[in-house]
Amino acid sequence: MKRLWKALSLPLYAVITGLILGAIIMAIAKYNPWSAYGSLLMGAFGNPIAIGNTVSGAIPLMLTALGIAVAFRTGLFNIGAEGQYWVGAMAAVFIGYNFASMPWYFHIPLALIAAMVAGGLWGGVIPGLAKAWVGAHEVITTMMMSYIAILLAHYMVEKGPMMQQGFVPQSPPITSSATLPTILTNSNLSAGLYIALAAVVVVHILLFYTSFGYKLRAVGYNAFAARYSGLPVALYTVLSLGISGVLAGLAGGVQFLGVDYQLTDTFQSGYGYTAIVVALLARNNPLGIVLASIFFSALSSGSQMMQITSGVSANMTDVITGIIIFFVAADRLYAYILRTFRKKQVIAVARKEVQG
Amino acid sequence: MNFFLQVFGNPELYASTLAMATPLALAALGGTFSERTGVVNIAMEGIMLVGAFFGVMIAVLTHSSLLGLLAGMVAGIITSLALAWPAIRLQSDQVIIGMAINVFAGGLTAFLLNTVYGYNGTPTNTPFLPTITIPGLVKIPFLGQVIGQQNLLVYVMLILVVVGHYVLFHTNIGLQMRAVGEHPEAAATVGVSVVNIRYLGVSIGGMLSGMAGVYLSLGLLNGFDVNMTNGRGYIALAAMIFGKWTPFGSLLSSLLFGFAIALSISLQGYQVSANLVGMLPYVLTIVALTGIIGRSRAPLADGIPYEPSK
Amino acid sequence: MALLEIAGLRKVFGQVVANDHVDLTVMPGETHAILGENGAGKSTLIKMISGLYKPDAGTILFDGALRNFNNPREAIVAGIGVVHQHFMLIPALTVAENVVLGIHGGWGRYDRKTAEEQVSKLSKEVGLPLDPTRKVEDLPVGMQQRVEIVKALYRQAKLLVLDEPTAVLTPQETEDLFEVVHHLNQDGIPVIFISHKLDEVRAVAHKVTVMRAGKTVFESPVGSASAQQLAYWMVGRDIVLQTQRDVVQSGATVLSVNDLTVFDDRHTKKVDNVSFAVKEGEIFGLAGVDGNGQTELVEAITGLRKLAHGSVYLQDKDISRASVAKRIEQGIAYIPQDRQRDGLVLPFSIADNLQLREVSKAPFSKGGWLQKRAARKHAEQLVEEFDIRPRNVDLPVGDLSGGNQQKVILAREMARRPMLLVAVQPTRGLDVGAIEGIHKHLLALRSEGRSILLVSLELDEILMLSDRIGVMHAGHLVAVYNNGEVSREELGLAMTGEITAKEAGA
Amino acid sequence: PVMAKTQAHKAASHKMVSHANFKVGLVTDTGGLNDHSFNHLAYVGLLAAKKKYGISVSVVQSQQTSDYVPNLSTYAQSGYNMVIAVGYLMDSAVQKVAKEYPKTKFFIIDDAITGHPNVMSAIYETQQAGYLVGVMAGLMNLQKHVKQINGKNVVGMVGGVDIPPVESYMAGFQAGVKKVDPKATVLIDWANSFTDPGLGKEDALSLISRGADIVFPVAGATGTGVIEAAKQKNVFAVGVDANQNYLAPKNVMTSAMKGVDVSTEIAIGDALTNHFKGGVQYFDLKNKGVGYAAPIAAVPKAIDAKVKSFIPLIISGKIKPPSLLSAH
Ligand SMILES: Nc1ncnc2c1ncn2[C@@H]1O[C@H](COP(=O)(O)OP(=O)(O)OP(=O)(O)O)[C@@H](O)[C@H]1O
Ligand SMILES: Nc1ncnc2c1ncn2[C@@H]1O[C@H](COP(=O)(O)OP(=O)(O)OP(=O)(O)O)[C@@H](O)[C@H]1O
Ligand SMILES: [Mg+2]
Ligand SMILES: [Mg+2]
Repeated sequence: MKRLWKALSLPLYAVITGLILGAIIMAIAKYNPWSAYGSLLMGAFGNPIAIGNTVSGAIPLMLTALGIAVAFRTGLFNIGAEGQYWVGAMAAVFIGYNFASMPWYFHIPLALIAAMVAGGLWGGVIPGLAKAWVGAHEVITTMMMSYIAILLAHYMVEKGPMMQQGFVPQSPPITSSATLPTILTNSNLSAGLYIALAAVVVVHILLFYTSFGYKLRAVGYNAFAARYSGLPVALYTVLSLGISGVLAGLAGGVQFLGVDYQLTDTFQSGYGYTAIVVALLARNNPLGIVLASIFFSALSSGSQMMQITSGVSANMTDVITGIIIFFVAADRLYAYILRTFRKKQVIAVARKEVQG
Repeated sequence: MNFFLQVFGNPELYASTLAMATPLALAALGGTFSERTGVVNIAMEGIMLVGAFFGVMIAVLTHSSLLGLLAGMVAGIITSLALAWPAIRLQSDQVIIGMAINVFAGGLTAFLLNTVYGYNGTPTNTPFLPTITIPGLVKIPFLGQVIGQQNLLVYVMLILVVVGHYVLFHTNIGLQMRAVGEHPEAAATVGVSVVNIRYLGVSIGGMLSGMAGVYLSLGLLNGFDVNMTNGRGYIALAAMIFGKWTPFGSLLSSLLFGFAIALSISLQGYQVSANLVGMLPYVLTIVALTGIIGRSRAPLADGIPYEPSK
Repeated sequence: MALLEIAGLRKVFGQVVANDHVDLTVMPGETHAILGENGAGKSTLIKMISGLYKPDAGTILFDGALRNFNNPREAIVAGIGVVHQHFMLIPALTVAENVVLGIHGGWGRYDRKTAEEQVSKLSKEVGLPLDPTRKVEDLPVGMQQRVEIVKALYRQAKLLVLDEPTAVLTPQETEDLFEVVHHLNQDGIPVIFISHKLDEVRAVAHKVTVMRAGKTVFESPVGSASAQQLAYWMVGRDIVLQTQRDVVQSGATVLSVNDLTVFDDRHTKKVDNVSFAVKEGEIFGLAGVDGNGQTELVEAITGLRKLAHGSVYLQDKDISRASVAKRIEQGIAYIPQDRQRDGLVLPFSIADNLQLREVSKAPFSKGGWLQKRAARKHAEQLVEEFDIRPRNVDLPVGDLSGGNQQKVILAREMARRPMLLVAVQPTRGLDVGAIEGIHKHLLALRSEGRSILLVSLELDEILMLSDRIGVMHAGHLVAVYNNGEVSREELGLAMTGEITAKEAGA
Repeated sequence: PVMAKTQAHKAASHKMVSHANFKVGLVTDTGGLNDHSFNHLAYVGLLAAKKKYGISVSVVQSQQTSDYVPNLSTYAQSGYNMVIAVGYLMDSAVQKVAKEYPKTKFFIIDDAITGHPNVMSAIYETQQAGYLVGVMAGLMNLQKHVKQINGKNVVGMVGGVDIPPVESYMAGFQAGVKKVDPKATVLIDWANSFTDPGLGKEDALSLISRGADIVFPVAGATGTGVIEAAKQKNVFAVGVDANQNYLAPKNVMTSAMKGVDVSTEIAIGDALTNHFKGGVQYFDLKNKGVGYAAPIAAVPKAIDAKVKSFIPLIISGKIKPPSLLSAH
């Protein structure tokens, strides 16, 4: 209980500080912070549908962040999850609108496996091998692969093989046999939630209860010692980036089978970047990722309601989000302030004693 | 053959390379200074945005693009202190702080744009940084068209790369910076102030990223737009790593990125999908990285918080 | 008048009282040794003298003034030069850059040429010649220490502090160092000399102070204290300074190295056509000055480095091309030289580190699943057996002192009852008590009929433990002796390349 | 629509009462209000309607595509009378939400939704506007004596992303140029981005270096960079969507216009007066839903007159500007 409180208290302080500072900025800009935050909360959790949408938005974040966390655990920075998400989405949608005659219990798994394989290959093979063989820095390779993925996605629906005949550049929608059922009527929340939660449990078990996970972590903490222990560090680099990509790809697959259904011509989910923050805030802990992704999703979904009812622009949520992330990372600030405060108190007491 | 001449014989290709490389090189050079002292800087994107915005705002207010430039650089320094302080004083995770700054800066500049100027954008009569013509140089046939006439900041960037190299490798302060980024405890035992050196490195980074932003808003363009950096801060990060944390390396890799983008522009209209041609810069980078450049080693203490003595 | 006078110094880290009532007086021109177990508080004391830590209580009187250093710079300016236990050098910079670093600040030009000339000149003057243009990361440790000393002298130190300076030196280098210390004393510069090694203290120091559990418990001129007495004060109990080695019949060949040639990362030939064999129940000691190919040889045997030519056999299996994992499986254990870099995953717990090399195998895993209970039980046993302190197996290894970290590695490698144990510098930086324990463990392993390849820079250790002794010089195995048939002097000559290719034994 | 317009006007002038309890919500796509394009224009139309009718308005900028459905639903659910969706990207979201909230009126821009009585969608025949400015560009390109014209007979276009609303403008422009100047070269560059003015500028500089002296950006914010390049190199540019002359008064010789603002205002007026009709509304030259801005003085009166002469031909169907680019 104490440990839980310790883990949670810091983000809580950070959130409170972020909200207070955000309120000050809003007040300066002549908005009413109370009503703004009220609507933010209502928009995120005000009714079952809002909760459903918030949780739904957390699903792709959760999966992508899990992937990023696995890479971080191996000492690798996968900054290209956004692209892996989109190749996963493309693969899932492609399978999803073909094979209409397949029963759902084959079709859905097939589409998701395709998404995972695509994401895994995209994130694992090129960046992983380049890192393992010639030491090419994964920050660059994953980022470049991400840009390529997004251009490829544009190509696919604009003039390429996945374009639906008709007025707008988009892919055909997936068939009903590939659709993940909605589990809360009138909301975006699909059965993808179960997949995401299962992935969290699987990754947690993988990392902390298997010898494979032990080795991944060993490689991440100390590659020299890993080599000394007979671990093929190069292979683990490829595998780690691969798993990272698999999860980001799965995020794309789940999102499109459960919420978006067809590729349209916007390829900026932002999940790949927000997920980095989610993973970092959760200290790469799978269970922490669940909470952190719900939190970020709530900020995002709540911000829409905040705009509608209070007129505060969504940019303001970015400002507040930035501040919150800042204060979570600057965790020692609170100790620092307390210390300075105590010192002053001690000095004050001492002075009194001297005088008295 | 004819096709090659048309594409590669066009001086605009190289002029454009230089123009596109300038913001990358400025930010990458700044990042180099920051990381050489041991503070990971992924906040270039956000700092560029802040610099770009305040550059325009002050230029409009003062009717002077040079004051705008100054303001952008100062804004860059101030923003970078939001990285430096927690990184140095509180031993915070520098990557998270960097991400926080990027999110914050994106939101703040968009918010300010709309609050100050409305949805119509910044005034169209914003003063901008002049394009400079180098008298003798511009007359030389091909070369002149490439570097004879460029924006002020393009030349400033080229000079700063040389100055940056000199500072880092041929001055006492540069020696201290490199030492602090490699082994802060060791530097501290010989009396180098790790804290001050890191503040200096990060501030130089902020100043140059701010300048990169001003180049976008007052040099290349003439006004501020939401998220106008379009990921250039991240590309600059890649250029810095690619350039092995050196000024000339940063310049060269920025030129490579710039060239690839310029090439993908001029290769269009040859019956290939623009999307596929657009992949060129990124494919080229991966090829170069795996084929030629290979391993690059970050300063040893890069990103590792330093706890001063107790 | 004393140059340095410390009285009642105290430093507390959280719960730990690292220094308490520490008194120390150092006179000009004398060498003052500080002896103490691992964790006695010696380094902490030094860090306070050098401005890295601030004392919680007590006074430091130096050069006639009361000092209250706020940072290392002030200590340097006052004239205190320190060579820290863990070197404070910047690997990526050159020797000259390391030496002059911090002397000049500001945007002025760093005059490379002048700096290099000055450093070269000074280093020759004090008898520690250095190439100022080399990068420190390319230098062997002995050389790095020279850089540290030259660095202190370049700053015109009035007092030189050496924290465990000989832990990384060869006997020759140690001799050279003593020479330098002598010269400094003659010039009036006192030296504080920290060590665990009684004989060294007796050889170089005029006075000795013993620390135990953060307190100074004993002070005397060196001449009037016996080794036994000093050891007693250090550890608080009697120590057997000589380890007993029983005779074991040696049998079949376990390791054979044939015509081995190995290159280092910079493609220079480091091991040149080396052949030898280690037999069952034998400790084969490999002596040599650091940097003469021992590291590369060991890496080739353990699988961390490709061999360019030749072969390595374990029993009758050719393992020349086998992976590290394969070699572990075949029964090679390895205590690496750099324990923190290669031997341990510092953020992992003691228990996790104790299964590092065999995590995929029973009892640590079954079908890919970690068996946490088994690992714990295993760890608790070893912690007890090898006296690893503290006894908490969930503690991250990074929180242990260097000596206890070394014990973790030793425990892990010994627990496997390996066919061959390759041990490089297994007692580096440890106190006498810990060394005694480790030596006992090595000998016990030998008694069980296992083989040990012992690489050490300490001749005493080699002489005390080995059945046969090989000497490496410049990549060649220049001599092999049966222990007992060779003198220290002879070994020393072989190590410096004076004696070549004298075959002794098989 | 023309009729609707007049009726709405009538209604408005009839009773000058405020319609404060008539609530209209605007949902932008992920481009946001700063897109210098249809999101912004729709907002302008919304504000105009607010001023004119005294209605209550609200706007929300979607951050992600998954925000579309919740945002549309939120307005519908909170009793908004009308919800405006900007951009074809919201097609399926609108269809879904419209079914759930049959009493709410929806208006979607740049899309063709049929079969929902409560959804009005607007299609703009932008190829017609493109054609007219193309004709003007083609004619100007032959004016060798004008300082900005280099006589190389080349014009260039910068497309944001290769999607139909962009392509139709460009196809019209291409056909218009060719109509009056068959020998002209029409260069095309794609920026692959609507949001990168820096890239747009380099795109345009590349076109200019290849001889283009009139550039036509159809690229959102990327296009502002194109105009910046024209200003710097002192060549002509043609604005898009709105009158963009203010960006470079000497160089933006005219603009192809798409009346997103006007049609938004009209649609609101229709809803207010119960003249709202489900189905597709076409906005074209005939109903002044598209057009071009008055050219600058550098464009000879004769040329403007010549351009004007094409308007009846297009309205009558004698000339049918293509909406797909042709390869040359
Ligand atoms: N930075 C620190 N934080 C907390 N405790 C410390 C720190 N440094 C030292 N200590 C404590 O002070 C004690 C003395 O440590 P110190 O490093 O001075 O020992 P030492 O005598 O130099 O040992 P060794 O011979 O192993 O070098 C340690 O046992 C430890 O408990
Ligand atoms: N940051 C720290 N926090 C807490 N304890 C510390 C810290 N740093 C060191 N210690 C403690 O200080 C003690 C000495 O650590 P140190 O690394 O100096 O050992 P060492 O001097 O290398 O020991 P050895 O002589 O055994 O090699 C250890 O017991 C360790 O637990
Ligand atoms: Mg010590
Ligand atoms: Mg020690």
